[in-house]
Order: sequence, then structure tokens, then C-alpha cells
Amino acid sequence: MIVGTDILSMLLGGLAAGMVLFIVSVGLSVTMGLMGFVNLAHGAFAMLGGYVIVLTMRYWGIGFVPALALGFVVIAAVSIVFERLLYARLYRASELDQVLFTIGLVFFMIAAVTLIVGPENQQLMLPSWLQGQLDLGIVQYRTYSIFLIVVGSAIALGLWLGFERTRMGAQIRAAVDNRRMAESLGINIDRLFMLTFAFGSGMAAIGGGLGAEFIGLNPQYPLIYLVYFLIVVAVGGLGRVTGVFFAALIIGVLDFALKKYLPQGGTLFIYALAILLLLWRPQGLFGGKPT
Amino acid sequence: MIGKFILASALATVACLAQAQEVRIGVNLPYTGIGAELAQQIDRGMEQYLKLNPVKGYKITIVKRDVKDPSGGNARNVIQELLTQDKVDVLAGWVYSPNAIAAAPVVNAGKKLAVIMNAGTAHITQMSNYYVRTSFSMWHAGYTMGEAAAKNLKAKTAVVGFTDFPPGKDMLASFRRAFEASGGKVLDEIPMGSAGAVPDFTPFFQRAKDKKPDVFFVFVPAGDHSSAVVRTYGALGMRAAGIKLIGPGDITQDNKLQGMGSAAVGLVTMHHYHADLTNAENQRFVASWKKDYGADSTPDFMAVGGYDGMAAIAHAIRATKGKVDAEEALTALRGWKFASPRGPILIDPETRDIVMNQYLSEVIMKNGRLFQNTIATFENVKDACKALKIPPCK
Amino acid sequence: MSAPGLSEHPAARAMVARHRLRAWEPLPWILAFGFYFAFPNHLGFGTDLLIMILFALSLDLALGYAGIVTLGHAAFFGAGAYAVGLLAHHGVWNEPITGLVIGAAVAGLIGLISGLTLLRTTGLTLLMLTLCTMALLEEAANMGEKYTGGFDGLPNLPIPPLFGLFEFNPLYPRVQYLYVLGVLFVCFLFVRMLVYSPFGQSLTGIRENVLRMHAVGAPVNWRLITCYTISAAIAGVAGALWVQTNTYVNLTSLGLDRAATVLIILVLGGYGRLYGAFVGAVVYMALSHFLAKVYPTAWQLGLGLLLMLIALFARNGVLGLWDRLMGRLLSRRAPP
Amino acid sequence: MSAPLLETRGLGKNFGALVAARDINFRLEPGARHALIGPNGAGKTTFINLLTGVLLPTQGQVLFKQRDITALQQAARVKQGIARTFQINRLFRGLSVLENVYIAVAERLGVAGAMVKPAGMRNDVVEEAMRLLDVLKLSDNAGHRIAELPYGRQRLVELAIALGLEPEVLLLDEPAAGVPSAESHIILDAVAALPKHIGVLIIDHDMDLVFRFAERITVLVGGAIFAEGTPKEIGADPRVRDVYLGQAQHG
Repeated sequence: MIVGTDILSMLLGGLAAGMVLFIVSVGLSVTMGLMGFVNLAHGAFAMLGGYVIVLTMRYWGIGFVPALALGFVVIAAVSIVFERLLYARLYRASELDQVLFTIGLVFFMIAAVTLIVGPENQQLMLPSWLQGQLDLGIVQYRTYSIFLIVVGSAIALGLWLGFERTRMGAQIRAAVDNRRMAESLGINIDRLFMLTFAFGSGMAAIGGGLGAEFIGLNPQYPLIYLVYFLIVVAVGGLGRVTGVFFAALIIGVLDFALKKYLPQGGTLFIYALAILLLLWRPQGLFGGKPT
Repeated sequence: MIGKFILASALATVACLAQAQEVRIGVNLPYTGIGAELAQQIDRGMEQYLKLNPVKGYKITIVKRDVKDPSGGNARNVIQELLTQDKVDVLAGWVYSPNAIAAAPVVNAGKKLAVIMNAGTAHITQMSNYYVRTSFSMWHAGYTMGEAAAKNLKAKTAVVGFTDFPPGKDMLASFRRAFEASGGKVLDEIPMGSAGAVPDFTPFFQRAKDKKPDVFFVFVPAGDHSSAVVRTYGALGMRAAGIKLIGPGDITQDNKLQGMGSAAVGLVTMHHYHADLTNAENQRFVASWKKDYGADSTPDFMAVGGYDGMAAIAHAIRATKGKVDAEEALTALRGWKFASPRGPILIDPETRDIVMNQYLSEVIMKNGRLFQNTIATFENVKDACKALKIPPCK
Repeated sequence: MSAPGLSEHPAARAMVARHRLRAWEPLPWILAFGFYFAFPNHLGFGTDLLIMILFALSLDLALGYAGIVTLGHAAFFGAGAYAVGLLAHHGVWNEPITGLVIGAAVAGLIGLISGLTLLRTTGLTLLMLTLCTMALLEEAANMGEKYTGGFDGLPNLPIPPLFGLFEFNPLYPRVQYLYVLGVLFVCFLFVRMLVYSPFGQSLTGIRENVLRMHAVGAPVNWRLITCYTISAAIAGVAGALWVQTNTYVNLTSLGLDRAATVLIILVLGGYGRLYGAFVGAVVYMALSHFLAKVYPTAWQLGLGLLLMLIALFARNGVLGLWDRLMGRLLSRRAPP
Repeated sequence: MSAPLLETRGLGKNFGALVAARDINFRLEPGARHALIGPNGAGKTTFINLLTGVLLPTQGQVLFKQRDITALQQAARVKQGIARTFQINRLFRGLSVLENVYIAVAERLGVAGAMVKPAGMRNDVVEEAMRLLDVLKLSDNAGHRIAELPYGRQRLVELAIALGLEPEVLLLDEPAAGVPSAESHIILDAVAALPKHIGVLIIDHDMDLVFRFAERITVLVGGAIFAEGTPKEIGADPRVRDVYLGQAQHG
């Protein structure tokens, strides 16, 4: 039974981390799939969202859940401004220009946050009902991790339904698969992209807030976790909600397991794993047909 | 890769006499980037020393240069330029050990007194004969804590978690050696990610919890790492499981302590300094600090490294009548004693490293704020790495 | 059959003449020499600058000419650096010139192997693969502490005098500066030759339209692998120089910081053009110097803004901007 | 009937459940002027991709001069003498017209991998590229970058690049697509003036072009050959009229 609870606690911890990865990365996957835009600044929106959530809770005293909603709205609105004014100019630019622009944006945001808020880590004050341990019968585990797993699953289910059942979801799927075809069917790609971008950034903001408790929140956040977000997206396949979901969970659990059972290996395994997966399936585990 | 930054051309000058002899001190610290906070502590420590103990009869000019990061490369260029271009008489600074390692050949070629005010990897003082250290070696706290954990805290088993970089490995080695020599047993050693970013500590702590040790000895860099450690320790219910969290003073760094909240109560640490020490020197130091930088600001062990470093330089200046010839200055500093805010200190005549007290403290809640309560004092502790000649120490 | 006038056509003449030395081309070298005499106390900085130029030049070959968008070029810099560092530290070999050859060979070999496996992919996948490969090497160097010194690196490497005559003085790095300048010059000539050769022309073709290159029967993958290997070898030389002139090696030689910096430098100067690396390195150093003075805590802010502006408005960096300004001036003077 | 230059036998290609090409038996004679027509989605581009080696077939064979080239890569087929143009320009937009053609010629002459001698000193390559541009009346534009040219001229560069490969088989994918009608005669003239020994397969919607140019027409519908014959026969075939000509409003 020792071994059983051991593995169970590892699964719970890994799933919780994976859920955060999923919530942050899903928007990145869809926008990259739609526009082929290499957006390395996605994590910066997650960071900004995290700051909005943590700081409004601290200074305005609003609750955790309302703060999450506020973070979503604020960052979605901010990202629309960025998208219309800046990103839109680069849709047809080369990959390299997109990489540069978004790296520049990351630097800019890191510096801006450092100047305005400060370089130190911001601590999220969890409401009391999320603190401590929860007895699951077989195993006692961190309440907040269980909360993340529940919330992450609900979000994944909601997104999946939205993708499969709504008109806009259908449009997005069509546009990811064949953009020119979708355009010729009268889908307004620019508008679709703007909305997806805003939604994805808003989700990232929620992810930034939800993750602050255990992956921290400081100005360097967009750079530190960039590689993880990109690995999730690349492995999950561009523009695939379910792909990103499973990729995030797999990476979350594997990363947790490797750190717990083979901490001497450092980050070596996760990089090696990403390389092997990408060589095996360059379009991602759940990616579409190679075109 | 970034070459030189004459960062703050702010030349802090303390002029006493118009025609006083000038002594130029070249300070290398990470004034920008993640180390900026540390640089500020050391800077203020130096400033406080000069304010509380003016060096009369000499004009002291401080040339500050930014080394940005622990890459070694910047520090090396900065120190080369301090020597050849700014013609400094004394070198000082060094927050990061790799910078002291990388700069050693330049320091040797430059033949100037070089005072290390923070970097704590044990063997770096042996890389140049011009290095004098007024901060600490990782072995000071680690080794003493190893003994104290077995003897004072009566622990039989321990798990060690450490950030996977040289100071962390030093800390692991020193703690394990002393703890096992005192009859304890280290059940597991867990490398917990790199110093560059605060990791999610959950998997590492989960592993430690599964081993059910008496104490969990953790070393992480001061600052954001330590807040996350305390939080994860609380969230995983390790205290309820009967596991005591202990470590060197880095995890209860003074200027971060109040931000940790009540989760920090009960932490037991070993260090050479905390701001709640009750000696007269420290009370004068802390009072002056709070007056100058605000009541919320607290000096920490880095500040005292800067304070004592400047004290050493001042002693060298007086002893050499302002010439600060390296050989003469070193002779003067070997065996030099000083009443520091951290208690009495001595520069070991053989190793040029510091000899000082170590304090075992427990965090308690007192008058609504977290307070470090000294439980036991270990006097005149030497760097055990060099005393025991454990490689790479000689 | 061939009209005699064809080879006299201006376009043909431009093509025939494009590899010839232009009047201003000695200028950077004269400036580099001038620096030696003008700033004898900044030669440590100057040496690092020259090494960065060489590194950026190597990246230009892969990224600027062949269009391989990589985020992991520091892997090769680090490979060259560690090759030289490890051999010197363990007392196997430390002669400088042959050290460069070894650094180039090791980095080139890693370039060849990774090129064989990675260059089949493009876009995000390639970006991630180059990034992860570099991170993997960095972590390996960190973990192989017994040999590599881990995070602390290998200090105090014994590097003997150049040609057995010229000592590397750590305090006054005159020899280092001239040595690096000489190596940079040789490597530059080599890159220049490649760029103007038919091989270089076909790399540009791959960058401009890879599908068309397939359709003209070009062995695209082999060309890319060849280019990537050469580029890696030159980066290895830069890394080897860095170790020899600093007499130590540590993890920063193959981190993301270095890879990002070299990318920024190249783009700032202008990629796909021989002198972009030179202009970029000088501008970056000057800017970081200036901004760090004015805004010590956040020169990143200025750098970020600059990158965004370049990506948005000044495609292809300072030299690209210069070209366009000159183009506008010329067209105004001489209406078409 | 002489031996065919290019031939397919039972060629088929499936994308999952979708059949893009089915049992295609096709012959292109030396020096032929052959057109391939069919409604949208008939599989014309798939067929070209199968011929050039961009796609590998699910079934069947491709033969060039009666040798099986089914397994050959695209580059190897080019070396054998199969060249193509693209429906949408695929040019080196940042390079000059001369450099565009230079790349193709250098590739054919096998000097494109050479690293030492400057490209400009390969007089043979430069001269041949210039000669080609002269033939296509592009020499005035030789120094211009592609991006500076009007679209019609760019289409000519497509053709020049393909001719620089000295093909025996030339596959033209909608050579006049996107060219304003005022300029399209330039393309038509150039196509009409192609050297006689090249076997040309032209794929197009433009019936004027097809009927003016082709000696033989193949109609592709739903991935399979629907009809084949002379322009007269095809024009008179009522079934073709039904499925294609009428529907496409071209007749």
C-alpha cells in the first residue's frame, strides 16, 4: 500500500502541475495553429495575469475566484490592444521577425514589471478553504492540487465542448486545418484570430494566477517557463485542444515523477524526452497530417 | 559577455582633508539583474561602516562596477579594468563564487588586496593569495549544523535537500560529514533544481516526506527560493508528520523573514548573523540602518559581510599608512581581530578566511513579528573544509 | 549563337563583380587596429567583442544565409569551449592554434550529427529541437561535474604562449586581442568566400524558397547540413578562443543567455549580410553600455523596445535601415 | 507510336480514405504538346506532384524513358530531365532575376555545391542564364529583384528557371494563372515558342490557351482519367461538355 499511495501522490502532484501547463499553453497552441505565428511572448501574458490576480487580491481584498475572472478579462482586453496594434502587422512577416518581436516584447514586459512592481517573487494568498490537506480516503493530499485538477479538467471539458459543438469552434478547426479553404468559405480569419488570441491570453492569465502558488510569479516568469510551454505545444500539436491537454498532463506527470524519483537527473530527461518525441513525431503527438 | 559598465559613476567620496591621501577601492557587485538586491545590501553595509567608523586622514574613493551575473566573464573584465584603468588600490565585492574563480588569475597578476564580501564556496580563498574573506564559507554553517542537529536537536535521521549548484553541494557535504560523525544518518540527498529559477518544490518535498526523517535539512539561495520552501513545507503537512525543517540562515534571511508569515515559526537555522543578535555593535548597526533606509529595511548577513569587509580595508589602510601595498596589507590582516555586529571575528593567519561565531536560532513569534531566537552559540568556528583538508580545499 | 552583348549586360557585370572587394571593406579592420592603440585599457572588453563578432558571423551563415532559424547556437560555442577547456584542464593538449582546430572539429561534429537529425524539421519544431539540444548539453556539462567542473567550470587553464613566444597576460590582454583579431580575419575571409560562391548562392535560394530549390533538383538537406556543420565549426572556434583568452570555461558558454544575445546582435546589425555581425556587436555593446548608465535597473526595457521596433519597422537591422535610407536618397537624386 | 517519354501505369494515391488519384494510365510522347484539364478538385495538382516526386504513389508506377522512377526523389527526377513550374509563383523573391536563373543553371551543371570560386566567376553559368533571359525577352529585367517585377514578368521567370534545367519533360501548372489578360499574351507566346524537342504537359483552366496550344488533351475527373483525345475529339465529346465544360462555363 505504501507504493500505491506513493504513486498516487506522484500522479496527483504531476496532474496538478500539468493542468497549469495546459491552461497556460492552450491559447498558444490554437493561435500558433491558426496563424502560424511564433508567439514567444505568450508566457508574458500569463505573468501579467498572475500579477493582476495576486495584486488585486492583496490590495483590493477581492476573493480568489473573482480575481481569476478579473485577470482573464483584463488580460484578454490588453491582449486585443497588442494584437490589433502590433501582432497584426507581423502575420505575413518571416518567422524570424516574429521570434524577434516576441522576444523583444518579453524583455520589455520583464523590465516594465521589474520597474513598476519590483524584481521579487509575488506570493499568492490562497483562501483558507484551499489551504492544507484533503483526505481522499486512500491518501491525504494538498487541497490546492486537488482543486487544480478539478478546475483544469472542467476547463478542458468546456473548451472541448466549445471546440466541437459551437460554430466558432468549428470555424477555428476549419481554419487550423486549411486556412485558405476556410477563407474561401467566408470565415473572417482576422476577427477569428483576434478573438482566439484574446481568449488564449485570458486563459494564460488564469494559468499564471493558478500556478503562482507553486511555480512562483516574478518578472522572469515568461523566460523561465517559455521552454515548458513551447514543449507542451510542440508535443501536443499545433491547434489541438485535446492534444495540448494530454501533452500537458504527460509532461506534468513525467516531470514530477522524474524529479521525485531521479532528482539527480535534473532537467536532462525532460529535454531528452522532448527531443525524442519531436523527432519521432515532428507534428506533435496529436498533430495533424504532415502537409 | 557584456564588457564593462561604469555603472554608477557615483563616486562615494568621504573627504576629510582637502589634501588627504586618496585610497581607491574598486567594488565589483551585480548592480543589475537578479543580484541587484544582494549588491544593495553589501553596498549599504560598506556605507554604514564608513559612517559609523570614519577613516580619518584618508580620502576614500569607491569605484563601483556592475558584474551583472555569475558568468565569470563580466567580472573578469571588470576587475581587469578596475586594475588597469581605474588604478584601484584595493579590490572588493564578489557576490558569486564563479566570479571569484574566474577573476583569480587577474587578481594574481594585479597584486592588490582583494576582499571577498559574500561568495561562500569554501576553496576560493585558495585560488589567489590576495583574497581575504570577510563573509563566510558554506562549511561554517553546514558543518556546525551537522553537529548541532545530532547533539542539540537530538535528530537521528535526516534528509538533505539542496539547490543543485556548488554552494548547495558544499552545504550537503559539510552537513553530512558532521551529522554522520556525530552519530546521525543521512537517509537521502535530493538535488532540487538550479539556482537560476525557483522550481516547484512539491516533488522534492514529497520524496523527503516519504523517507520520514527526523529533520529535513534544506539549503536554497536566500530570497524567493526560501519563501517557496517554507510554503511548500507547510502545504505538504510535513510539520504534522513530525519532520523538522532546518537549514543554514539563508532560508531565514532577515529581509525576507517577515514576508514568510506564520509558516516560518519553528524553523531552526544555523548562521553567523541575524539582525536579532543582541550584542551592542549589532544594535548600533541595525538602528543606524533603519534610520537611513527605513524601518521596513533590515540588514542581513550580506550587509554584515560588506560592513566587516570595509572594516578590514580600513584596518589595512591605517596599517599601511594609505599605501595599501598588498603584502603589507595582508600581513596586517592576518590575525586581525574585530568586534563585528556578528560578534567577535578574526582573520585566520593561515587561510586568510574568517573565524567567527555560529548561532543556532529558532524562529518564534514575538510582539506580532517573527523573531530569531538564539538557542545556542558556537564560538570561534573555522572553515572546516580547510581545517579537514577536504578536496578541493587544501 | 550567344549574343556578344550579354556578358556586358549591367546585371551580368554586377554578378561578376559582386564578390570583389569594396573600397570601404578594410575600414572595420582599420578600426579594430585603431582600438588596440586608442584603448589599451579596454582590450579585455575588445577581445570579448571580437569573439562575439565571430560567433555572430557563424550564426549568420546558418540563419542569415541558409534561413535556419535556431535558438540553440550556443551549443556549438560551448562545444568548442569545453573541448579546449577539458583537454587543457586534464593536461592532454593546450597549444592554442591546434586548440582552435580541435574546437572547430568537435563543434562541427556535433553540428553534423544534430544537423542530420534536426534539419528535417522546420518552424516551431526546429526551434524547439535546437533549444532543447542546447539545454541538454548544458545540463550534461552541469552534471558531468567530475570532468567539467559543473557550475563552477574549469578555472586556471594552463594556456601556453602563442607560437611559444607571446604570453597571454591576464592583466594586459594585448596578445589575446591581436590573436583573436587575426583568427577573426581568417574566418571572415573564409565565410566571405563561401557566401559569394555558388554554394552560398544556393543557400540563399533555400532561404528564399525551399520548395523551388527542391524543384530545381538541389540536394537541399545536404546543403543545409553542410552549412550547419560549417557554421557550428566556426562557432566552435569562437568558443575555443573564448576559453583560451579567458583561461577558464564554465556553463555560460552554452546557455540560452548567450544564444539569445548572439541572435539579438546579429539581427540588430542585419542578418544575411557579411557585416551585420560587426555592426550588431558594436551597436549592442554601445547600447547596453549607454542604457545601463541611464537606466541601470532596466536596460532590458530599452533592448526589448528596440527589438520590437526592428521587427516591426526596420526589417534587417541597422544595415537594412542604412540600405533603405541610401536607396531613398539615391532614387531621389536620380529619378528612374 | 514511338516509345513514350513519360508514362504512368495504374497510378493511384490515397490520403486516408480520400482517393486523390485512381488507376491513371498516362503517356507523354517526346516533343508532345499535351494538356491536362479537369474541374476543381479533380486531382490535377496531385497528379503533377506524383510525376515530380513530391508525393509517392499508393499504387502504380511512374516511368521515364521506360525506366521505373517511382521511388526516385524529386531532386533525382529533376536531374533526369523532369522540370515543372508552379501554379503560384515560387521564386527567390529577394534575389535578382539573373540570380534566380543562375541557381537553376548552376544546379544543372553540377557546380552549385562549389565553395571556393565566386559565383560570378562562373562565366559559363552567368552567360547561359543571360542567354535564357534573352530568349524569354527578360534581359532588361535581369538586374531587378523579383519583388519589383509585375506579376506577368514573374511568371516568365518561373518559366526561365524551369528551362534553365534543360528539361526533356516540362510540366506547366497553370502558367498564365493570375496574370492580367493584357499581359497574358506574353506567357502564351513564350509557351508557344518552347523548344520543339521538349515534351510539354500543361495544366490549365483557360480553354483558349489549352485549345490553342495542345495537340492532345486528357480530362481528369475525380482522380481518374475521364477522357483523352485530340482537341477536336474532346471538344466534341458530349460527356466532357456535361461534366466539365458546361459546368465551368468555359465552352
